[in-house]
Amino acid sequence: MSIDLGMPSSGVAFVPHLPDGATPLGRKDFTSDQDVRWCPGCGDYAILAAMQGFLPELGLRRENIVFISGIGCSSRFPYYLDTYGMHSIHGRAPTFATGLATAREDLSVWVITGDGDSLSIGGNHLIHALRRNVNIKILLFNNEIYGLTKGQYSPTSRAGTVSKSSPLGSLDTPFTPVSVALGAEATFVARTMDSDRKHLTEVLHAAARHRGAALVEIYQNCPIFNDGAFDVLKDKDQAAARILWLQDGEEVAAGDHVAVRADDGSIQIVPRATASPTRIVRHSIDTEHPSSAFALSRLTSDGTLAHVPMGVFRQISRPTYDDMVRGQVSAAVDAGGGPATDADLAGLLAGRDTWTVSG
Amino acid sequence: MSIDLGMPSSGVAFVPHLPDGATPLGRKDFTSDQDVRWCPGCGDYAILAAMQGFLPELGLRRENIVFISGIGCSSRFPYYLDTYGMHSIHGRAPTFATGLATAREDLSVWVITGDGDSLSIGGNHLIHALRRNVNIKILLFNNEIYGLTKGQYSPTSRAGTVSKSSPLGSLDTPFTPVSVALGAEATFVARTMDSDRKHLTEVLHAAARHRGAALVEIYQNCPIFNDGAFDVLKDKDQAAARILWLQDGEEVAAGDHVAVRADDGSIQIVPRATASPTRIVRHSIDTEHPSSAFALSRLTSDGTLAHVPMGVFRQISRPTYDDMVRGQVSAAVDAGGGPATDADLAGLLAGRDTWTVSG
Amino acid sequence: MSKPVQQLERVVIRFAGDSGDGMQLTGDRFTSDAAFHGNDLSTLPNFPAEIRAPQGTIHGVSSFQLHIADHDVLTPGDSPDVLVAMNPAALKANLADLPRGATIIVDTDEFNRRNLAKVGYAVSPLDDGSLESYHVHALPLTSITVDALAEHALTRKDKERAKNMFALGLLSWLYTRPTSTTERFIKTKFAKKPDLLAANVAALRAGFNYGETTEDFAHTYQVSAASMPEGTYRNITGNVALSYGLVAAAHRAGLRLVLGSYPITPASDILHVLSGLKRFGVTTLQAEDEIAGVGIAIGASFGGALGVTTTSGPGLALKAEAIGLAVSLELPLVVVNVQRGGPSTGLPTKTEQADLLQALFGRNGESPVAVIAPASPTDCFDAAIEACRIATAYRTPVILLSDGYLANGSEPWKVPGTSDLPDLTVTFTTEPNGVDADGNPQFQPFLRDPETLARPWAIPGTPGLEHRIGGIEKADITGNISYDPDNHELMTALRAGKIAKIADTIPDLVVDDPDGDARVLMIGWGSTYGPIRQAARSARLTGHHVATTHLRHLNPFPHNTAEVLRRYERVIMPEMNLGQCAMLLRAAYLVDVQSHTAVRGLPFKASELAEVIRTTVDGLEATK
Amino acid sequence: MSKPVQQLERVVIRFAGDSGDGMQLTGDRFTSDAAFHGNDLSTLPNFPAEIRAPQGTIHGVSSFQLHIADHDVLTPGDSPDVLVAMNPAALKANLADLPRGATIIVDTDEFNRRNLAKVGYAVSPLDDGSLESYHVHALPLTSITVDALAEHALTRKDKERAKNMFALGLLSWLYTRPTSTTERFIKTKFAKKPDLLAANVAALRAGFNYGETTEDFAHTYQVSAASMPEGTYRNITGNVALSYGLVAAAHRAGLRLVLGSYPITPASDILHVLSGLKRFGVTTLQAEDEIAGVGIAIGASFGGALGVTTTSGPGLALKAEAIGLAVSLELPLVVVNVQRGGPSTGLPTKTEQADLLQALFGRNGESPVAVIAPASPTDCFDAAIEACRIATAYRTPVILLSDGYLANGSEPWKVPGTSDLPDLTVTFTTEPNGVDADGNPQFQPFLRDPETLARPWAIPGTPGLEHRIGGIEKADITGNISYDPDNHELMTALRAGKIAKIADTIPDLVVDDPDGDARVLMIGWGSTYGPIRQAARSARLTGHHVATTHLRHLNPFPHNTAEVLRRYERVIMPEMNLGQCAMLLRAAYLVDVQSHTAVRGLPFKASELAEVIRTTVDGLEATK
Ligand SMILES: Cc1ncc(C[n+]2csc(CCOP(=O)(O)OP(=O)(O)O)c2C)c(N)n1
Ligand SMILES: Cc1ncc(C[n+]2csc(CCOP(=O)(O)OP(=O)(O)O)c2C)c(N)n1
Ligand code: SF4
Ligand code: SF4
Ligand SMILES: [Mg+2]
Ligand SMILES: [Mg+2]
Repeated sequence: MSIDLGMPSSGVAFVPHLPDGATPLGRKDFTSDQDVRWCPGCGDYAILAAMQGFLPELGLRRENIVFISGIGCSSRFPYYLDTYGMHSIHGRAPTFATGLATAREDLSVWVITGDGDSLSIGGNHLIHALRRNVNIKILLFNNEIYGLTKGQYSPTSRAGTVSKSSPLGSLDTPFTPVSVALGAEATFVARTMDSDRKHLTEVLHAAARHRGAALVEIYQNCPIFNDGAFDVLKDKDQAAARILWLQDGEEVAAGDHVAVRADDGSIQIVPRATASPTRIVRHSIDTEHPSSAFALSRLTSDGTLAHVPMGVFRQISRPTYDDMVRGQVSAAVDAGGGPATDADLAGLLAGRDTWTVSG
Repeated sequence: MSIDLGMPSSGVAFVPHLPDGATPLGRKDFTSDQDVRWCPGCGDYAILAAMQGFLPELGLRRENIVFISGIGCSSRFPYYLDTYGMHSIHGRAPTFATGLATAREDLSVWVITGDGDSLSIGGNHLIHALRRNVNIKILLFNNEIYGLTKGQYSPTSRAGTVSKSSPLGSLDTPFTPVSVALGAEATFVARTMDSDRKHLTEVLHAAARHRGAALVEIYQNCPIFNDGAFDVLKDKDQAAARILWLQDGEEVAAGDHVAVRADDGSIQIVPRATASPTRIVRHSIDTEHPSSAFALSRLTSDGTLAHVPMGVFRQISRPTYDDMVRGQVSAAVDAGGGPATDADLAGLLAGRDTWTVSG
Repeated sequence: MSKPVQQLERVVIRFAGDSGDGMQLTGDRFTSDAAFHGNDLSTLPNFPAEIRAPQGTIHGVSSFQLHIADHDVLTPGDSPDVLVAMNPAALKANLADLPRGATIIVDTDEFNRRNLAKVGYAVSPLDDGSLESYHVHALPLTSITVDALAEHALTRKDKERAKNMFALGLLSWLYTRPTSTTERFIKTKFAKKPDLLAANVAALRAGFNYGETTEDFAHTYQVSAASMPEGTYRNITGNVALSYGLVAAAHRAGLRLVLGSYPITPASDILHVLSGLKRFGVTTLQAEDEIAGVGIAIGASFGGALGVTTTSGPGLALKAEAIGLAVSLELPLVVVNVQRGGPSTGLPTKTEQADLLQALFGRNGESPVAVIAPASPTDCFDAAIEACRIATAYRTPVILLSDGYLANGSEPWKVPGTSDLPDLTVTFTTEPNGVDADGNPQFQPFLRDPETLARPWAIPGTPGLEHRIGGIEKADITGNISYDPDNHELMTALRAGKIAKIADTIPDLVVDDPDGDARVLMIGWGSTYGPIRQAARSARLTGHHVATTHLRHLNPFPHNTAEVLRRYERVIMPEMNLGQCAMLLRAAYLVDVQSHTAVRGLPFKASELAEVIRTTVDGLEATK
Repeated sequence: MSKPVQQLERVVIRFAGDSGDGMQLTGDRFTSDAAFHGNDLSTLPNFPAEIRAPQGTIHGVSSFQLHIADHDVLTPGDSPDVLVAMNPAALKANLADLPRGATIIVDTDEFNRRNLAKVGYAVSPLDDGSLESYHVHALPLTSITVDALAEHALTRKDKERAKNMFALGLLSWLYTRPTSTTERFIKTKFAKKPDLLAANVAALRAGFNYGETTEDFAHTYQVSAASMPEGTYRNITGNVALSYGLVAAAHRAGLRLVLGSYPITPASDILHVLSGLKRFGVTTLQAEDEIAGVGIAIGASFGGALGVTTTSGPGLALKAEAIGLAVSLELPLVVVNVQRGGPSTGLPTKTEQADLLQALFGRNGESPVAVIAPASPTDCFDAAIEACRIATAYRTPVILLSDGYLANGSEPWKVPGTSDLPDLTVTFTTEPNGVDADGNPQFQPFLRDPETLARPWAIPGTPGLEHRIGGIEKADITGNISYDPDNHELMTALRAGKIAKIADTIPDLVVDDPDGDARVLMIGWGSTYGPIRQAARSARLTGHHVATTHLRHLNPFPHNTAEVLRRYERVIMPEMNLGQCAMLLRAAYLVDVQSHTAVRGLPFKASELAEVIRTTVDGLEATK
């Protein structure tokens, strides 16, 4: 599999690729020399493996790939990839990524974050990066718990979660990350799962291809503090009935059930037999309006995982912030006749209102 | 007009009211002795006047009302009301309000904030207060500009805004505050306008009545740095065609146009003549699903103000965070036989594993 | 046929193993037994930074050190007399800390090729003679445990897991401790899992009996009870003591305790403990971040509660702006900062004292706050009460600087009677306290108490006292916004003066100089208390006279600080930073306070400080 | 028939009026004229905190003070010789600053009952004799202006608005300045509004002619050109100079400048200026908050740009945690903090120097950064370049501490030639700089330059140098995560040592002591430079010998600091805080540096400091 790299609309359009005929890179090239230190059985391992398998497929020069993370178990991710990387501070990864992506169009910039990192302390940076449509790919490892600090509930923990800091059950209504992103003008929003290597890889490809900010929610199991949170989606039989695989142009359906638009504007899952054919939702990832994607995102908001859309909710094309910022600068530079010279600088310093003192 | 005060579901259910037969308070009782210091013509004056007229109607004891603001022109608001008040720091007002509202169920707590205060630096606290459904009323004065710092573009400024910090036009896609709120699980979201005293007052009543977090976006004119941003809605003729007055149970319409649900899940405004009757949107503020409200919120996202829903987008009932927090505490206290005594404390300090040293 | 008993004054034991080996539990239980037995003691747990580091690696080693004695104990001990090492990683990670002649107990079952390779041992250290200067007891702990549980209907894995109880049983025998308290504990813990209950008790007893039977151990040891003041005791860690101190203070103040917090190592446990204490009217809110945490606390204080926020260094940095607001609002606020290694994320699970200057100065403008630091795990209780006293009496933020060592370390605590706790009753203002220009009664929110310079605390809900407060400079007395230059100067002085006045209600520095003729003073603050006292004791044994004193209040300093410092020819200040408090003392008193610093993520060893004392005293004598 | 001309060495003029009266513009124009005329000068604008405070109120008064002289000028002047007061509020707000005998020009048209009442004048001060010790020129400025524009087709309101130009014309006449440069300015400004253009020029000329004609003014004054070094000059404010300094530094370093910023008074103008300089390859991102602003800068630096963030006190507090990360990452970062009155929101439009300790210590852990402060508005240019030099050469955050006075104050600036600017060329690492255990080439991101202790700057896109950096403690040389105690101690020392080493490349303190026998030293930092030098000059005139020196580098201090301080019997340090830098000096050198402080939101008056010098010198003489 290979992605459309040449298009200026691709997320990696200006990132140097390996020359034609060069030996392709492999998983090993993306494996750093650091020992991986997650708990046995942690879902992060699977994501890492998928990523190490996926990155070579991009065909990019390894040195032009950067991973930036916040703090959390998931945020250890960059250490294990042999690319450039920054393990930053809690919740702020999108800010570093924004600075880097704007300063350098020749990089493929990935943000690794957890549900606490991105939606608790870092919620504001996340929504701003999304509305600005900075060309960064944000992978949100959602294990519905604070792993690194040993098991407090997080902003995605289901209501009533008993944890170290909520012995009688958490009281906060959780965020649905996809809804938050859509409310924040995101141009690309998707969901996938740690254990589904194939789907995960597909979604990563789609994200890389997207020119702009991509938010990918990855359901991730934390066997230590929130084991089995997504087990119903991993059991084959149950998954068939629960997972709605989103495919552009296709009907949204799972098993013998199908999604229909209800009168109240919501999307409901009903037996196909009872569904009025004109009401059946045909997924379109690139409608300008995020309303349908939003209605789909609400299917998981009750926390039961009875109906879980998986895949790309929305992928629309909008100029990216960093491209536009660079555009304004380069237009000004071009208008000035190329990079500023010493004379230009001298002109700036002197300004228009000088006087001269002579000896 | 008077609101349903006795109901435990009211936003002011546990706030002491003036006794029956007491002289009602008046506008003057809510006017502090401080000189109002906004620019001449600022929309904030009208909102203040509406508030001073509205507060007495609540029938509450004045001392049980608290206004908390961040920083910005709008955030000067609390100084001008003779209630308890806190002019806090930039973007953080919802946090102080959360602490106060949780500690004290007998207060009516209002947050005053600007578009920069609430959505730029304070975006995270806003979305968390909304998802938690803390019983606070957040009035977001949206003038689409930073007033206090003299005119930089804000997160709600329309794309391309030329301002002191964006001489070539701003590049960020603005937030639609109502969409952000709905994406963040808000239970009450409304929009109104500085100049429409009657509607503003109605919306304030609805917000006060709501038990939970209420977000009210108030379009507010800044004559100095963003004059006329909402003029098309203030011109009577234009307003008739542009404003969709949201009324629970009523069709959503403006002039000879009406809102219909499109196949792609969005809501479109079309001439009534061409609208299929089964597609016409009948507004319902209390559907559990926010999808319809969300679709409505998108009508303003192009920045043209061609179609502007005004009124309550959504008002659903969900237990409030502060009520539940207090509930957990009081259940524990009751289970322990009332407030902790010295003996209870002694028991806690000793724990279960003591030994005794005797002289 | 019981073996001979040898009497010891003190012993330091370290249990070390893989994160999954239950070493913290083993240590805890041995601690309880020792405490119950009447020893004085001090503990030092040491966790890996990872949740579950890969098994068998150095990074995964978890240890628990325990110092027990028949006299009062000040530190968890410099170096273990006994090391229990459950695998090669545990041996390797801890060996450097052992003095020659120490006892090592290892589980030979784990010294297989794979485990040895994981930590880079080509040959087993049990075989290559490298341990010849230690007393090594190499036992197949795992297999003996499994054998001992042959009759039990458990998986082999579950049986293996009981090996920590076997080790505990063996140590109990070695130090002549009955296993009864631990048996009680196991019974409660596994009440619902009778199989595991039986197995753990059996393993514990098997370990005990193994000691009794095997010829590997020639005699047992006995550390007698310490003579401690009369009373009821329990063992307690700093984080728990601190939590209880907050609850006790709120109780004695008649205020609701409202905690706004965001989890962060090593402070999270305070959030955990307090969130379990709703029965005491305690409200805990887990906020979206540290800023919201302190905002919640300030909002609650505005409403008349005792607002508290807890965090560690990076979180304190984030709270800076809001603490500045609280300084300006002059509302009570307690900020607990459990210091860890810095800068930035630093060493989250390690201890350090490097946030002192941040606490004092980490805000814009002249923004004075009170700062105090507990001296030991149990002192966390009293220091928390003191922080609440200052916060409520002076209407000011107080920063309480604990650290990672205090937080997790434990020691016996003489449980105080509730009536012995200070009365912190707070009175809210309920009536106008002044008159306006026309002589009408008026509430003046910045009219101060002349004693404390505290402003009135009038809370929403109080009729007639409606007022507005904010972070812009405000006029003296009325609290209205004021841009007047003289007023700003005055208010700046008043805020500083208020904090300075706290010194009137804090005790003077107490000097410990049993010889009465010391020329050298060693001064500490925070958790260096134990090592300093211990160091002074040993220095005195070699005839090196030294005085010690300890700062519990870092801002303001006690009134007699200058006088104490100037009394000595040399003043040495050990700190786990680069000399932060020394800088403050030097600046304030122009005394040449000499820093002795270490930034290693670990508490000072008493022996290291004793050496510093000796060198200084000798140097001084030499120049006489 | 022109009037007699009186020669003056210097004059201080203050224009004051309502926010809407255009006083800043008037002041600016007079400044340009004076500069063009060759005077040395210094200015001090003073804005109200409100955007548009209610007309005619004290809160709405905006003023602009200007000090011009025929010799070099160090401050904007202690007290105005001339006050132009456009309304009663302007008179009332400024009167206290005037010395007896000063000239006051007022617009009597505005002294109506309503305006007088607004500021609490029962009787007009023009009528009640209260101004008798001043030279008052009471003119109906508004109506004369309107009359002068009778022929112009404008509304009355527009005509009235031109009164500031009338006032400027009058002052131009009074100080024998041609109106031509201002006329040129008006022509550019109103190029598209010919009506307003004509009216403003007419009003300007009318004011000039009014002076010439009326009998109210007996003579004009002349302040001759100052003798200044040869060169091309312009007038510049601190914020503009600082912005240009950043651009020039990036240009000379060959780096792209990336600014991440969030608006805040009084720093916003730097964002505004830089956002207009895209032609110089400058990228400015207005972030969602201060944390994002610094995050963007750090991200850009990681990518090989010169990352800069600008803010004021409360914003610096918010950036603390991320600056700590930059300390740990060891990446270049310039943090500009334009100080304002604190604590908390404080006095946003006023000046103060109270963020020094925040800059040094406002982060968790031992987190050293370089700190430097400009001494004057024009020095903001050089200080910005110096900040960039240190940041890039040492791969460290540098905090540049400007203040509200420097930001908005202006003075003539000898425009430097671009080739006179230091060469700041940076070399990125492009090749492996070490070998791994097997002898293969390897990139070692924390292998340091022995001279500077700086680590290599290897940016993404460089093949073979892929590496990861982060905020957890890292191993020396390899940069891998390390929890090793000794390594932490080493890295802490290396980070501190790197900052200390900067002292090797900064100039020694220069002492100004023309008499050569001073026993008293007055030392300053930041914007106290002007008042201190000026104070020393006047003190010397009365025979009080004093030395002065100035700290531009606050961390590290210059090498000779101790030696300089110890040379004097008394050291006095004036600061616009409660003695922050004095504390540092006392601690570092145990010298009894005496603080003289003021926290009034205003720069020191030279006269106040001269008095301090005289008292100190006299006191010392008395004890001889
Ligand atoms: C400023 C700050 N506050 C708090 C922390 C402590 N902390 C580290 S990670 C984390 C939450 C981790 O949860 P999540 O983002 O869901 O990541 P996970 O560990 O589950 O992958 C917290 C609270 C910190 N490192 N820095
Ligand atoms: C921490 C901090 N950052 C920045 C500022 C400066 N500041 C004050 S108000 C404001 C924005 C105001 O805009 P908005 O919230 O829209 O309020 P408005 O003035 O328009 O009513 C800014 C940037 C500040 N006071 N504190
Ligand atoms: S705590 Fe959970 S998320 Fe963290 S490494 Fe362990 S299993 Fe993974
Ligand atoms: S700047 Fe704008 S928002 Fe602020 S007070 Fe003036 S008119 Fe109102
Ligand atoms: Mg998580
Ligand atoms: Mg605004």
